[in-house]
Amino acid sequence: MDADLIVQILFAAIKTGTPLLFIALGEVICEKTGVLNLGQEGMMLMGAVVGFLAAYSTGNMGFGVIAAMLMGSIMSLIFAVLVLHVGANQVATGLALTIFGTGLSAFVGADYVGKTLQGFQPIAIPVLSDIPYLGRIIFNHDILVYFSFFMTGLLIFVVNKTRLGLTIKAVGENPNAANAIGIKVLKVRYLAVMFGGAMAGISGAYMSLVYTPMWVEGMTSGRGWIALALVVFASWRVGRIMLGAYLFGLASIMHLVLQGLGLSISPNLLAMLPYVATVVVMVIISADHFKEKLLAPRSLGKPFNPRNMA
Amino acid sequence: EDPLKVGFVYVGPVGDLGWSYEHDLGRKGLEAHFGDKVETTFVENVEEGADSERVITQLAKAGNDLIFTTSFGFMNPTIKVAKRFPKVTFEHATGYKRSKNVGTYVLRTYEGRYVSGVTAGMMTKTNKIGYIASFPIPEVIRDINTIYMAAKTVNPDVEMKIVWVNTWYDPGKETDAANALMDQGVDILVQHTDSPAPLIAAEKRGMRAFGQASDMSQFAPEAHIFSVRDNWAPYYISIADAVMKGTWKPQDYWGGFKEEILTIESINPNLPADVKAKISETYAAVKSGEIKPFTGPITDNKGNLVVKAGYTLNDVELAQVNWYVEGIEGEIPR
Amino acid sequence: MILIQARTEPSNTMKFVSPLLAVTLTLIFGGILFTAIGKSPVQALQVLLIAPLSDAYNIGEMFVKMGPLLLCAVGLSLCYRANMWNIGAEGQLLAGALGGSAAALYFIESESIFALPLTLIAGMLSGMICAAIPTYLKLRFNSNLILTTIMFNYIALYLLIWSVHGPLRDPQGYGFPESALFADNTLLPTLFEDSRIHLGVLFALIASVIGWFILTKTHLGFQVRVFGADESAAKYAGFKGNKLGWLVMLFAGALAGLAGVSETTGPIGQLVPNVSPGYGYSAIIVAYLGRLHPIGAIIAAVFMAVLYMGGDLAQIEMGIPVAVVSMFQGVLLFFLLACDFFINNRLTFTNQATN
Amino acid sequence: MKAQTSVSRLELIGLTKQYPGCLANDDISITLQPGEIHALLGENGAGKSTLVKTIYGVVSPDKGDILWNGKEVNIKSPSIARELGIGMVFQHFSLFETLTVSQNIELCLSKKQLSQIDDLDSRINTLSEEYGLNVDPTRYVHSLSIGERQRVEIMRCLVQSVKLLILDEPTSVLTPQEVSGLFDVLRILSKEGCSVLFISHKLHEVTEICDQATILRGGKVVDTCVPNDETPASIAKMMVGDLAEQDAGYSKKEGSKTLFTASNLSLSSKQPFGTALKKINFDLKAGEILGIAGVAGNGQDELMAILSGEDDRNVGSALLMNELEIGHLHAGERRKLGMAYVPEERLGRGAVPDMSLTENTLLTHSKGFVSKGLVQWQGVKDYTNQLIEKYKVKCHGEFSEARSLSGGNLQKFIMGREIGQDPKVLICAHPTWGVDVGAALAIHQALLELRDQGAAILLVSEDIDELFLLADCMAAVCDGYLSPQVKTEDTNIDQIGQWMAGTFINEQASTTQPQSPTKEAVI
Ligand SMILES: Nc1ncnc2c1ncn2[C@@H]1O[C@H](COP(=O)(O)OP(=O)(O)OP(=O)(O)O)[C@@H](O)[C@H]1O
Ligand SMILES: Nc1ncnc2c1ncn2[C@@H]1O[C@H](COP(=O)(O)OP(=O)(O)OP(=O)(O)O)[C@@H](O)[C@H]1O
Ligand SMILES: [Mg+2]
Ligand SMILES: [Mg+2]
Repeated sequence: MDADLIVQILFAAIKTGTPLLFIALGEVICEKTGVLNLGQEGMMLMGAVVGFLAAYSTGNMGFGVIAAMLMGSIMSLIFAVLVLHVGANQVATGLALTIFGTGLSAFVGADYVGKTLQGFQPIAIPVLSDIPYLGRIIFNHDILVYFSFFMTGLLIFVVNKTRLGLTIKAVGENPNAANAIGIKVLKVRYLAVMFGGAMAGISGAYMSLVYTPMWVEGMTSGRGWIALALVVFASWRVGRIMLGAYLFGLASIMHLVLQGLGLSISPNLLAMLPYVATVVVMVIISADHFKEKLLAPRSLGKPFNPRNMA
Repeated sequence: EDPLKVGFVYVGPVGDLGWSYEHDLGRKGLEAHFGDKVETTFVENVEEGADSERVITQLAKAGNDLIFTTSFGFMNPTIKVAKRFPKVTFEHATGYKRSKNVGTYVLRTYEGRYVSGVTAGMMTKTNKIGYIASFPIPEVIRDINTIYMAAKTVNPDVEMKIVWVNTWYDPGKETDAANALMDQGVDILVQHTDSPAPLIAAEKRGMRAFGQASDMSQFAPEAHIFSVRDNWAPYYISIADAVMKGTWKPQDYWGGFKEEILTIESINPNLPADVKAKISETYAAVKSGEIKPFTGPITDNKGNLVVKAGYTLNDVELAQVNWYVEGIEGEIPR
Repeated sequence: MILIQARTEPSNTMKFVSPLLAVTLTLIFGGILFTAIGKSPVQALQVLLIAPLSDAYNIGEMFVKMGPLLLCAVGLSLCYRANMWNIGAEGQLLAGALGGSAAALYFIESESIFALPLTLIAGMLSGMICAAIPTYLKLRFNSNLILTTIMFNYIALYLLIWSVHGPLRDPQGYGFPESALFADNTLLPTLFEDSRIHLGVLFALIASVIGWFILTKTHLGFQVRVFGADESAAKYAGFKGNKLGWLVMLFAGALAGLAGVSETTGPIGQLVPNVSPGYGYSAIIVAYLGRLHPIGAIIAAVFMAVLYMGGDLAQIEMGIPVAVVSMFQGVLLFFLLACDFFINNRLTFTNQATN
Repeated sequence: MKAQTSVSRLELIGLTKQYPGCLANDDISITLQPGEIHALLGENGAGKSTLVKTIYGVVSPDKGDILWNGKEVNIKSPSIARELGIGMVFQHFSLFETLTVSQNIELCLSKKQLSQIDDLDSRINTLSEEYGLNVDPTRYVHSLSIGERQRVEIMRCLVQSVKLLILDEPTSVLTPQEVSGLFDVLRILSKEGCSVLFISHKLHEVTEICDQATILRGGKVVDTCVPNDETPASIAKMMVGDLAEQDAGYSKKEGSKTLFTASNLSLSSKQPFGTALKKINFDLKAGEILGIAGVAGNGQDELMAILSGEDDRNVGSALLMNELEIGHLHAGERRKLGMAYVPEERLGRGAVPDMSLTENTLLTHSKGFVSKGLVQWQGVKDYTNQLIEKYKVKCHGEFSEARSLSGGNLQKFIMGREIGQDPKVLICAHPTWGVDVGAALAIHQALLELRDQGAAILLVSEDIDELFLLADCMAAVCDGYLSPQVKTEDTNIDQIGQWMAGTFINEQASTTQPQSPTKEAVI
């Protein structure tokens, strides 16, 4: 493998990892407040179709992205009302959201199958993109990739350095105590869930506006699930999510690259690699019992009802 | 008189823009042709496991006289259901099992590949053609061989790079595969998967690719060379006609350019004139039977003579190709 | 003024009324939805919800569809009761299908009466192995079970695909990815003439009764529940968490494996790449709709089976696109989940507003 | 008594709160003057916590008004309460274990308050020194013992300048020194004009520090008094009616046979900030109560966990029960040998919150109710009803979920359940923490009865008075070391107090190999 090829591969790994990064960033905030939303796939599909639809009918890509984020939040709002106010089970509601979103997106998008868009074009960042190797890997992407960099940075800052971050952690760890000291637990959770929805929406838009600029049914192909695993893999740490997303992106194109290079292992066995690798890495990083316990939001998946407590 | 009721079973969603989409266009063609004389029903997204048998049965129970099952995985369920509904006619795509009331039909996809292969051989500057392969079944292997042999006739230096993606349909993964191939110097892509994603990826990087199964020219005005389209309507019309007339017989139908169920669509006007000329010429030669790609001598890449000199593989043998032709590197994966 | 009040104890009446309320709401929603796309709402609802149970054949098919869902859901219910977040029923089912099929192909020429039992056992063992690895990783290395079980779903899937393309492929099958058809003595007998209801369906019903018995009648089941409800209390009481964890996971793995092998030796009759249309994932919904109760799971599994079949029938009989059907299914689930609210809460109507 | 000022700090008028199935507060009216230290007394479940949570805005009342400095206020949330200047220390803590002490405190401060403090950590350190609270702002709360956590809760209120401090049983796990330290703090605050609402079951504390007292029973105000004019006994009478006999001085016993021995028990801590146990030796004799005194966080938790077997590390022959090595047995097996255990946390360890009392009975008491692996539920139910009756546990019935009981009632239930197993060895942590006088008396008598039946009892408590009352012999822990064991009659509060401060360690160290009290691994 020459340097050029390696640069290309790493560049592609970032692109492949970006949709995963978007959803996982949203989901990690959501989970940090103690809400597990398994409806990622449904929200992502809705983001993809609405993003495409909006961009196609207005001709404005930015509008598409915003519409996708809005749509994602609206979808997540259904989930939030059911889970937070009505106290429905989070796992089942999330799965129902996925079923619903899959259907709705196909329904909404039926007339747009076969339409195409220009898609976002890459923007080389002046100066930075001239850095040898690194410039081509990192600073030669489209605007949504840069946005994902920005969001990662922003979230690292918010989670670790701000009071909002503390509040999020507090709500996820012990909603009863948070309520007792006056944090509006439900409000925090609503916002977190809707943020998760917006990120899933933008991730869908990335698929339908950038990755493969078109709408086809079920085009997200299970990426929502991988992103959920990614959050666990990253032990709820934002920085690690970015790393994990790119690693997973790398792993999932590696088997294609290796085939192109003439490696003759069964592609089925090669395709298994990212999953095996994830398990192995997970085992290694979670061996420290104590640390892991501190990281997982304790109230994850458990309902909180302010009426029942106090 | 009652209309002929025709049922279709699709493996994917009709919105997949590929395999199921084209079958559904075929269904619409059938309706357009016969008008009130037929009534069609379809079931999309049917899983190939235990569900398909039920869906086929329910179609039969619902009074359909003719049922098309359009994926290989429906083969055994079709045979099983057909046994219980001897009055219903079944047509199964891409399979090899027939019975009193089950016929099979399949495309000579390799005819389209031959034209693609010759074009690719002429167009490639890097002498590397990339093939995005779905599953290692005879049809795909046969088509890989065809592309290579055809390209070789016009360009002796040509090389094939093959990437197996294990899916018929996953736009994201197809994009990844296309990019992985282009990263390694491929400048012409051939795909055996159903979404336009590889074309779009090629368009973005200024490379070339072919449309698969349906006319995909709108996705990549620059990159698109031409599309090889599956055009099922003529076949569906002829079968429905036979059933109406009572002349239907189970057969192993192979259709290609001649029958016009495989067509070449939207040849890109920006191609060089000599290439355009070569495309029509090759197309005509394949259509007329002048060129038969699997005519010996053919040696596989392990050095065995697999087709004797002067011999042309028949349909049964074509359905069993499980070797790479000499010059393709690597092994057929498992 | 409507006030929401928590009930002192969950209402038993509401446990029955709530699903009815949900169905009513869904009917209203369905009416609007189907009218909007120009289909007769009455007919659509009839096809979606009643037709699947309308004749002997359909009822039989409903049971065939219910079997694997129920087998997986019973195991999952126990796991979730014990706080073992097993999302891996799908992988365990596929592993069961793979292992069972390998055995069935091994016995393809055998006349032995043990061929079928051994095939089933092979399937269950494979499911258990697929469950055991994540369990071991969790209990020994503390890795997150949700993550590892999801990963093993993919690993099992690719192993299965690899096998049907490779070692288990039918040598006479023209290279297509399918195994040979199994011999008759490794096929699960059907229970009724002219129907596909097979022994696996019976296994599912038996499994849910066993699950119920373990959970409510035995001390072991009690320990499982304590362990799930409050791990430190379980430790305090001296229950062995690891033992309980292993137990529920292996139980779930065995049941999911049995579901897999029952599919291949039952309605399918051979190993194919698409053994499962996502039964393992749907079973999660079934488990929750059944309130993590093995008997509740029976009702929930029947319900889900009806919904799936109704979806196909709606396409066949009314040409309703599958997209609309899954929208409808999603909304029905939303309503079902929402109406549980009234089990623990009630609305009271008062005249004056409170501060 | 303070002089009556014109405007009272806080006035509650007719507060009423109905919980499903229970009227927790019934038309309660109380007035607090600036600088007044006001005690809120009542048996378990009387509605004290509910009332103070209402004031703090956690619970919204069904009826009634609150006047703050003479003006009617609507305290909808704790942040509003804090803005007014109300601070509260909760009975069940409201701390976040995965955050540090200073982060926990920061969360309780409004943006305005926060902006007035430039360095929160140093502020905490200063206050910590000033009030002798010994709180390290950088530590994670999960690494703190219960007593330390309580101090963090108090610190939370001190950091914001409060005008009304509500303390829901703040002293239950503090040492005598810490309690007097706290009282000093309260007195200073009171002088500065801050009012204090103080809930405690320790009546001598109430008589010592409070200016006024209100007594609740069944959600109603039944009496008010000036504690200075009363004795603990007379207040107790007001609280529980005439039924209350006082804890008399009980007779001390000397045990016969040694039932349980710890010899040279050393163990590293599992938690980064836990305390390692160092060469612990003691004997438990049949018919004797050994009391272990100590300030919270000196290794009590670790000791209890290893004795009960919850800490599943094998300590081999360091633990003997009835001359049988039990160091390798897990908790369940030890129970089968006749050990019972009352843990510090009653909810979430001693009892499963979401399960019924019946199920919670079966949690540790399965003998006779499980045969061939099957549970005889009817038997468990009947037995639970007996327990409820015998220990006067206030609840709707055996089907009540453990979470619905007040802390004291749950404690009675757990004590009853463990004692009901006729244990040979009972290990018991803080048996009357937060339990009202009447209940405490019942628990004390049950413990003594068990002793007299020949059980060996290990009593770990931070309440020295209780230890002197109950224990036949005593020891103290400090930094993971255990002092020598003495007969209660041969010692006094002074000596135990010094041992709690660790004076015995050097003596021991000079006889054995000196070992620095670090948290190094021993196993
Ligand atoms: N969230 C709740 N739901 C239902 N009942 C409750 C709730 N919280 C408290 N109660 C009930 O209200 C009554 C008063 O409880 P509260 O906690 O105020 O008692 P307390 O006086 O603080 O008792 P203790 O001294 O044991 O702490 C009890 O009977 C309790 O069971
Ligand atoms: N006779 C008994 N007396 C007291 N507690 C018992 C008794 N029998 C069982 N238990 C309690 O029930 C729990 C589970 O009982 P079980 O007989 O299944 O024990 P186990 O520890 O799980 O199994 P084993 O010790 O045989 O490996 C024990 O841990 C113990 O707490
Ligand atoms: Mg209280
Ligand atoms: Mg302690």
